[in-house]
Amino acid sequence: MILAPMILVQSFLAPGALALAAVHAADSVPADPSAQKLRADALVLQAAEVHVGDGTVFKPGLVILLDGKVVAAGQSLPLPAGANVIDCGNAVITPGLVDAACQLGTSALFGSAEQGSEVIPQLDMWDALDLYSKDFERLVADGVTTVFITGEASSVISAKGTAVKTGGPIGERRVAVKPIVKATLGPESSQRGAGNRSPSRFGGVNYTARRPTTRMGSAWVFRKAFHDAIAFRDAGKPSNDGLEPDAMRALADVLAGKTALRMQVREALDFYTSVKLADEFGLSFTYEYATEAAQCIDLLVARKLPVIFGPVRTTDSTFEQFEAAQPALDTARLLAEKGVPFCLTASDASGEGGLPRQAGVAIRNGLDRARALRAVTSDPAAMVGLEGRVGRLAPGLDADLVVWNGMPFDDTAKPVLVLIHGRPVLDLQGKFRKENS
Amino acid sequence: MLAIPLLAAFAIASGPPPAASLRQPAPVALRVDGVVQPDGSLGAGGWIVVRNGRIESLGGAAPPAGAATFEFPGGIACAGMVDVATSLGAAGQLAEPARAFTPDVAAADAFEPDHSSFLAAARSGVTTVALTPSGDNIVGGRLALLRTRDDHGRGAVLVGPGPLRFTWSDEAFPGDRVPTSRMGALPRLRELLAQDATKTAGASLVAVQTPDQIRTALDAFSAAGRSIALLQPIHPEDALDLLPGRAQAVVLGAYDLDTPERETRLPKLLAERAVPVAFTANGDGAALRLTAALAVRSGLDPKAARLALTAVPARLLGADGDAGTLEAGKRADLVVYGGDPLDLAAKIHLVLVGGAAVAKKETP
Amino acid sequence: MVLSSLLAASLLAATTALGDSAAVRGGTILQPDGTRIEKGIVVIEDGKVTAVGGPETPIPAAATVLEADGKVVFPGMILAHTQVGLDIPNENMPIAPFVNVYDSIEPNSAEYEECLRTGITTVHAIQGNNTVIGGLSRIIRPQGDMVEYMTVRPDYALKISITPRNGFNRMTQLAELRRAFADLKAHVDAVAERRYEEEQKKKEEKVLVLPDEAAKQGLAHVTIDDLDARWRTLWRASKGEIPLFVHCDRAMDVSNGIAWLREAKLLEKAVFVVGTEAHKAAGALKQAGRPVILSGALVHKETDPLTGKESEVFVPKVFADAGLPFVLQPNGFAFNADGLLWYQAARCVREGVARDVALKSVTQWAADAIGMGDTLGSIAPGKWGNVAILSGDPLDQATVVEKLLLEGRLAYDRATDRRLKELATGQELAAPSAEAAPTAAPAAPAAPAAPATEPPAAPPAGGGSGSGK
Amino acid sequence: MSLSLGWFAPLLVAPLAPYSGEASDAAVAAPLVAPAAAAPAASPATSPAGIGGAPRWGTAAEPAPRLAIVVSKVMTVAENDAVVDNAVILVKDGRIEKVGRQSEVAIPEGYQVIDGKGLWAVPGFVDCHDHVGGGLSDLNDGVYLSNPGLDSLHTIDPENENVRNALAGGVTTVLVIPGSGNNMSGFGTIIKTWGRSIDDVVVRSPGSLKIAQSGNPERYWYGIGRSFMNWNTRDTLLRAKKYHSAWKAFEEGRGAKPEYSPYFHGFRGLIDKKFPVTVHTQIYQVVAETIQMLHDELGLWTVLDHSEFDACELGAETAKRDMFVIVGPRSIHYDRRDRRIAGLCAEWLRTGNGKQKLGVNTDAPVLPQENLPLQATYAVRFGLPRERGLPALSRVPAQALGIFDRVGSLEAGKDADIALWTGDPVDPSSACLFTVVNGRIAYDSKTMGRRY
Repeated sequence: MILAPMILVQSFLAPGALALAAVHAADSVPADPSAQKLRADALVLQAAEVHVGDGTVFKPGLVILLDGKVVAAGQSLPLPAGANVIDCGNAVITPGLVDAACQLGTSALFGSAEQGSEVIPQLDMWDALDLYSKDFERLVADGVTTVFITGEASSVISAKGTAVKTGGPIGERRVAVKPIVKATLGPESSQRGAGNRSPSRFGGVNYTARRPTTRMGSAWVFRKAFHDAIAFRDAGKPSNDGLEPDAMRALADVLAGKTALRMQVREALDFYTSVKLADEFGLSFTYEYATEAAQCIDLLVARKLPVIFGPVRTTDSTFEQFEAAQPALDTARLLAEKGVPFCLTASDASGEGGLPRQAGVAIRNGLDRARALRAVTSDPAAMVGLEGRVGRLAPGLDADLVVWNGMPFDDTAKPVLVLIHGRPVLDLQGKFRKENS
Repeated sequence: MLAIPLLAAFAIASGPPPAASLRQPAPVALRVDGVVQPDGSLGAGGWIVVRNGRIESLGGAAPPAGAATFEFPGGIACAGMVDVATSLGAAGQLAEPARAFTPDVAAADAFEPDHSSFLAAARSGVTTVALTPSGDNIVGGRLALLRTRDDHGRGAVLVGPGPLRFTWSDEAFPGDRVPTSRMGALPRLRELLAQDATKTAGASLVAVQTPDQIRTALDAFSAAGRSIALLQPIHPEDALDLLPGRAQAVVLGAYDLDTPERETRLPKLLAERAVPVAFTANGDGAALRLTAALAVRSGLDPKAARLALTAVPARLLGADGDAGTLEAGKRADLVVYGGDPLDLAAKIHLVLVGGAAVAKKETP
Repeated sequence: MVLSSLLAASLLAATTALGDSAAVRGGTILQPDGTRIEKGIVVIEDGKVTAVGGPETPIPAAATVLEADGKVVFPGMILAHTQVGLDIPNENMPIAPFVNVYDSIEPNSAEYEECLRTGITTVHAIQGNNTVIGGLSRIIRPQGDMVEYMTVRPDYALKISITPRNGFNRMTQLAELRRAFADLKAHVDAVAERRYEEEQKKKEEKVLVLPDEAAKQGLAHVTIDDLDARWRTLWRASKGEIPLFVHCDRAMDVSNGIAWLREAKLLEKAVFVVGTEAHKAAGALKQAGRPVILSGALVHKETDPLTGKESEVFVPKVFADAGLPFVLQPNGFAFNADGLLWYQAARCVREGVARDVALKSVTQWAADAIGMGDTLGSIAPGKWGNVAILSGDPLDQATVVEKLLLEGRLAYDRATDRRLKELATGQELAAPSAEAAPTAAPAAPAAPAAPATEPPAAPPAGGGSGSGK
Repeated sequence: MSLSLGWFAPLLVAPLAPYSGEASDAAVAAPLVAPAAAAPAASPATSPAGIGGAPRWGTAAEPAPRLAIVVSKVMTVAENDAVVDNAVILVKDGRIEKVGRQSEVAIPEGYQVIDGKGLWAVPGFVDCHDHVGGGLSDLNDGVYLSNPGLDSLHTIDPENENVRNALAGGVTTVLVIPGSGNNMSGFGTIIKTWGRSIDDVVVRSPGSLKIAQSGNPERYWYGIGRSFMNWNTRDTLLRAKKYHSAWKAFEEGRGAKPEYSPYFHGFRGLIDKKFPVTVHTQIYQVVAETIQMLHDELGLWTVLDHSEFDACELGAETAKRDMFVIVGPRSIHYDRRDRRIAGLCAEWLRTGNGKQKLGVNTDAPVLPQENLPLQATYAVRFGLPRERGLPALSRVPAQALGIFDRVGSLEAGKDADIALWTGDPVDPSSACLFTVVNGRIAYDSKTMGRRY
C-alpha cells in the first residue's frame, strides 16, 4: 500500500500522474496581490469539506501548503499563480490524526521495555523505537500522522515518551516535545512485563523475583521512588534500593513541573490510588487510558484531571485478561458533557481498532462529530504540548493532512491520501491508477 | 618442486626450528606475474623483495644482488588475508556472560598460541586475525590482534589493545540480566563511549541485525565520534541509506546457505553507497575467498572484493600500517596464488607471515 | 464442657509440684565418675541439691519423698549440641550471626518429650553446620509451654563452621569467615568514628584527628546499641563474650579451625564439634585444650587410596586413649538405632572405653562443654536437682527412666506416660475421663531459685498453664 | 401495601417510603440506587480524608434514609448480651438512634418502616480475616519477606462481587488483609461491605498490620527458616520502634526532627496501639512465638488470626495476656495424641482462653465471605457454648480490632449495621434476608433476589 516517499513525491507533483488531481486554473478565486507572495511551488488542495481541527469547517474548502507547512485554509483563498491545485472532489480533508498515547512502533509490544528497574524515567522511549516497524505504515493508513509513543506499562514509572511523525525520512521523524513521564498503577505494572525485576535472587528470572507483584506494590514503588527523589534532590542522598541518580533527577523534574506526569490507570480503584499518590507529592497529571473513567466521572470533574481515553476494544485482545478490559461505550460522550478535558487514543491498536475507529465508536455512542474530530487531532496535540505544531490546518503548522474518501470516521470512509510535511506518505488513488493504467 | 629450496630460504614458520634459520639477513626475492595493488586492482608483476620480515620493494625488474630468488610463473601476489572476527583457538572462552558490559575483558587472555587452528588459517592464506569476544555482552571486551604465525611457528599477539567488540542485537539481551533493553543499555553505553579508555585505533565492531538496531547504534556511536563497523547484520536493507559517512564498513560472511542473500546481494548494495565491505569466515581462507567470489558473481566489483579480504579488515582493526596491502615497508604478509585470488581454482603457492614461510606440511 | 486432660495425661504435662523440697530415698546413687552410694538419699530444695549421702542423710520434714528402692539414681543427661526440637535448623545464608534458635524452638515438639523419657534434662539447641557463621544458641529444659519457660541460658553460643557449607569449597568458607569479621570491623570502625565525632561535639575544645585515629578513640564510646542489629552478636563474639561451637568435620578442618581461632584470639572460647575423621587430629585437639563434641556417627570408615583396604576406627576410643575428654551426641535423635544418648555411651563401653569415661561423656563433660559444669552433670550439693530415677544401670539395655526430676520437680513419670503405654502395647488407650482431669490446676510452683550462672529469663517453668496441656 | 420478603416473613412498607409496592421498578431500584452515600461529613462510616471533597465513583450522594426496623427479637450482642423481644430499631443519619420494645418506642414521623416481624435483628458481623475486598491477584507481593509500605487500601474495590455477597451472610465489616506469602505483607484495611466509593467503605486505614510469622513464606523463599524470618520481622519492627520514638521525642520537643522514612512511618500507629497486628499464625510453635515476640517483646497490640492446629493448647497463655483469639478457617483439629477431633474454639476455651475473647473468621476466599456465620455454627457444633456463637461473629472481632465503639453490637450511637435473620444465625437453617449498612439498605432479598 505504501510506496517509497521519494517516488511518490515525484509522481504527485507531476500533474499527469496525479490521482484525483485535475489541474485548475485559479480562476475560481479572485486574483489577489498577496497571492503573488506565494511561490509557484505551493500546493493547493481543494475538497468538498476542509476540517481545520478546531471545529471550523469550510465547505468547500482549500488548503495551501508550502515548504512542509500550512500556509492557509479557507473557503476561498487567493492562490499563487501557477500553483499546483489538486481538486479532491467530494473528499474531506482533515488534519493528520494525532495519538497522544500510542504504544506501537517499539520493536515489539513490551519487548523493548527495560526490566532492570521499576523506575526508569531517565530513559527515553526514543531509544526503544523501531522506526522501521510496519506499525508506522499501518498508522499512516489510519490517517495518523503524529504519535506520542508513551512509556510502557511494565514499569511502575516508565521512560519518557517521545513524539514522532509516522512517515517521511527517518531523520525527520522525531518531534521535539516537553518531557512526559508515565506511571502505571494497577495490574499492568505488577503482573505484566517481561518478568525481570530482581534476577539476582533465586538465580534467575521468575514470577517470585519480580516486584511489584500486586497493586499494593505498584503504589509503594511509586511512593518510594518520589520519596527517594526528594531526598536526593534535597540532601543528595543515594537511594537505598538502587535507583540511578539520573532516575531521581528525572523524578525531581517531575516534582518541579519541568516534566509532565501521566498515570496509566484502568480500574476505578486505581483512580483513587493515583489521586492519593499525586496529592502526597503535590503532582498534577494526565490520565492515560482511564478505562473506567465513566465510573469515576465525579472525581475527574472535581479534580479537573485531563484524560487520554481509550481504546474501546471491539476485538479480542490480550487486554481482556485484565479486569477492566472494556470501558463503558459512551465514556467519551460523558467526558465531553461533563467538561472533562479529554482526547482519544487507540493505544496499541491500528486498523479496525485504530484511532479513526475509536472516534467512530465515540460518535456512535453519542459524541458530537466535530468534538470527535478534535479529540483525535487538536486535543491530543495539546495534551502533548504540540498545539503549535500539529493537529490543526492553521497557518504555520505542519502540513500534515488526510484526504478521506467520505465522511471521516464513517465506517465506509478511509484515508486515500496522507501528507506529512506536505509530502505524501500514502496515496491509495495514485496506486490504484498506476495498477490500472 | 619449489618447496624445498623455498623453505630453506625462508624462516620456516612451522614449529621450533633450529635457531640459525630464524632470520635470513639476506634478502629474498620473489618473481610473480601479477600483484594485487593497494586499490584492489590486478597490477603487473615483477620482483618482490623481502628483507627482515618486511617488504623492501615491489615491481623491480631484477632481484637485488645476493638475494635468494624464487620464481612463480603465472603467480599473483596478494596481501595476506585479514579476518576481523574469529575465535581461533579460543572457541567457547570468549564470553563472560555474567554482566552486560565487560569493557575490561580482553580476548588476548583467552589466546592459546600453539593451537593448531592458527597454522590452518595461515596455510589458507590468512595472515592476520582478530580474536573477537563473542556476542553475549553489549560491550564484550577487546579484540586481540594476531599474526597467525610468528618466527617460532605459533600464533602471536600483535601490539596494542585491539578495538572493542559490541553487540547490539538481541543476543546481548538474554533477559536474565540488566539491562534488558536497548533503551536501558544506552545510558551506560554512551557513558562508556565518552571515555578515552575505550578509544582505540580502528573501528568499533558492532554486531547488529535489524535496521533499527543499525539506526540506534549509528546514532550512539556517531554522537560519541566513534567509527563503527557493522558486524554481520542480517537484514540491513532498509537502513542502508543511513550508512554512508557513518559506518566505516560492514563485515559480512561467511557465506551461509541459510542466509545466502546477505553475502551475495548485500555487498553490491553497499558498494553502490560507497560503504566498504569486509569478509569474515573465522580464519578460513578458502571460505573467505568463496564468499568474496560469490559476491563478485552477484555484482560486486572484483577490486572491492579483493580489498574486502585484505585492506578493509586491516583498516577496521587499525592494522593497516602493517598489513592489508602489498606496499614497500609493510610487513611481509603475503600470499602467492596461482592466479587471481578470487579465482577459486587458483592454488596457494606460498604464504609468508612476517617474512616467514608457512610450511605446507609439518616438518617431521 | 469437655475438660479432658488429654494432654495432661501425656508426657508433656507441666511438671508436677512436689513442694519446695523433695528427696529421693533408697536408691543407688550413681555418679558419672563411677562412685556409688547404696541406699542413698538426695535432697533437693528450691531446685538445687542440698544433700547427697547414705541412708543416714537427714530429710527435711517438709520434703516430698520419692522412694527409689532398688533403683538407680543418676544425674540428668545433657545434649550439648543438638538440633532437637528446631524447625529448619539451617538458614540458607552463610553469614547469619544475627539469627537466634529462640525463633525456631518448638516447645510442643515430641522430641522434647522423648528427651525426658530417655533421661535428658538439659538441651543445648544450636543451629546446624551448613553455614559459615550460624545464629545464637540457647540452653533449655526440654519441657515448658513457651520458650521463655524452657530457657536455662538464652543466647548462649554461636555456631561457626570451618567445614564448607553446601556450594562452598574450603577456600571460600574461610574467606567468607574472615570477610565477615573484616566487615564487622569496618562497620564498628565507621560507628566508632561517628561516635568520636559525637563526643567531640559535646566538648568545647574540639580535637580533629584522622579517621583511623577517630575510629580508635571512638571505640571506647561504642555500645552495642550503636551497631546495626546484624553485627551485634558477632561483635560480642569477636570480643570473646560468646562461646563458639566450631564445626570441623575433617582433621584438616580442625587444624584450619585452630589456626583461625588463634588468629582471631578466640581459641579460649571454642568448643569443637568434630566429625569422625577428626580423630586424626586428636593430638591437635588435645593441645588446644578445648571441649570436643563428637558427631553421632561414632565409627570412622575409610578406604586407603593406595591399598584399597577398608578400615574402621571407633572414634571415642581414640579420644579416650588420648586422654582427651569428649562429649557424645545421639545419631539422628530418637529415630535411629543409635539415636539414643545412653546407647551411644553403652557402645563406647562395648568398644573398650572405660565406663566412667562413657558416663561422663553424656553428663559431666557435656555440662562442661556448655559451661555448666558447676551446675549440672552430677548429683552434688549446690548443683541443680536434675535427677533421673532409673530402673537399673544407665547403660543397661533394659533400663528405663521411671521418674525424672527437673530442678526438683517431677517432670516425667513413666507410670503416667500414656503415649509410651500405647507404643508398648500397641493398643489405643481410651481417653482419660473428664473426671480424672483437674478442672483447674493450682498455680504452678515458683521456678527453682535462679541459678547463679544465668537466671531463666521468663516466668516460672511449667508456666502456670491453667489446665496443663 | 405489603411486599412479601422472602418465604419467611412479610415486610411491610410504609406508604411514605420511596418503596412503593406498585412501582415495582422503583422498588427494585430503591435499594440499589437510593441509599447512595451522603456527603462524607454526614456519614460516620466514611473516613474524614476525602479527595477533593468529591465522591470517588458511583452516583451522587443522597442522605441516608431514616428507618424504623420492626422485628420480633433483637440480639444486641452488647456486653450485657441483652435481648429485646418485639423490638424496634430506629436508624437515623446512618447510626442506630434507639433500640427498644415496640411498646416503649414510638416511631417518629418520616421513618421508613421495615417490617421484620418474625425476624431476628443481629449486628452486622465482623470478619477479621478477609482477602476478597480487593483483587485476589493483589495479595502477595512475594519478592521480599518484609514489606513495610504496602497497603491493602490500594486494592479495595467496593463494588467487588465477593464483598457484596457478604451482605447475604449478614457480614457488614471485614478486615481486608494482604496474604501470607511473606512475613510482613502489608497493612490491612477495615471496610464495610457496602458503599459507593473507597472513602465510603473504609472504617479504618490502616486497619491492622498483617504478619505471617511462618507457615507460608517458606514456600516462596527457599531455605529460610523460622530463625531468620523471625529475626527479620523483629528487626524491622525494632527499627520501626526506634523510628517512632525518635519522632515522638521530636513531637514532644525533646529532639531534632528525624529524617522521614517511607518505610517506617506507617508503623507509628501500630506502635502507638492505634491499630493491631493481626497474625497469620497457626501451629503451636508459631503462635507461641507470636505471643513471645509480638506481644511480650515488642509490646504490640496483637490479635491471633488463624489460631489453628495444636496452637489451641496455648489458651492459658493468651488468657494471661488478655489476647483475642480469632479462629479459622479451620474449625477443627485432629489431635493425634488423643485420636479425636477437637473443635478449635472449644479447645481454646478449655485450655484457658475463657474470657470471651474467642472469635471466628473465614479467611475468605478460603471460605466464602458470606459463610462467616457458619464458622460459628461449626464452633458450636464442636463444643463452643451456644451463647458464645453470636459474640464470636460480631462483638469479639469488633473488640479485637478496636472498632467496638462503632460496630459489633446493636446499641444506640453505633453504626447502623443490622442484619435481619429468620432465626438464630448460629442455627444453620436460619437465613439472612435483609442487611443494612451505615443505615442504608444494602441487601434486600425481596427486591434483589435471594443470594442464599
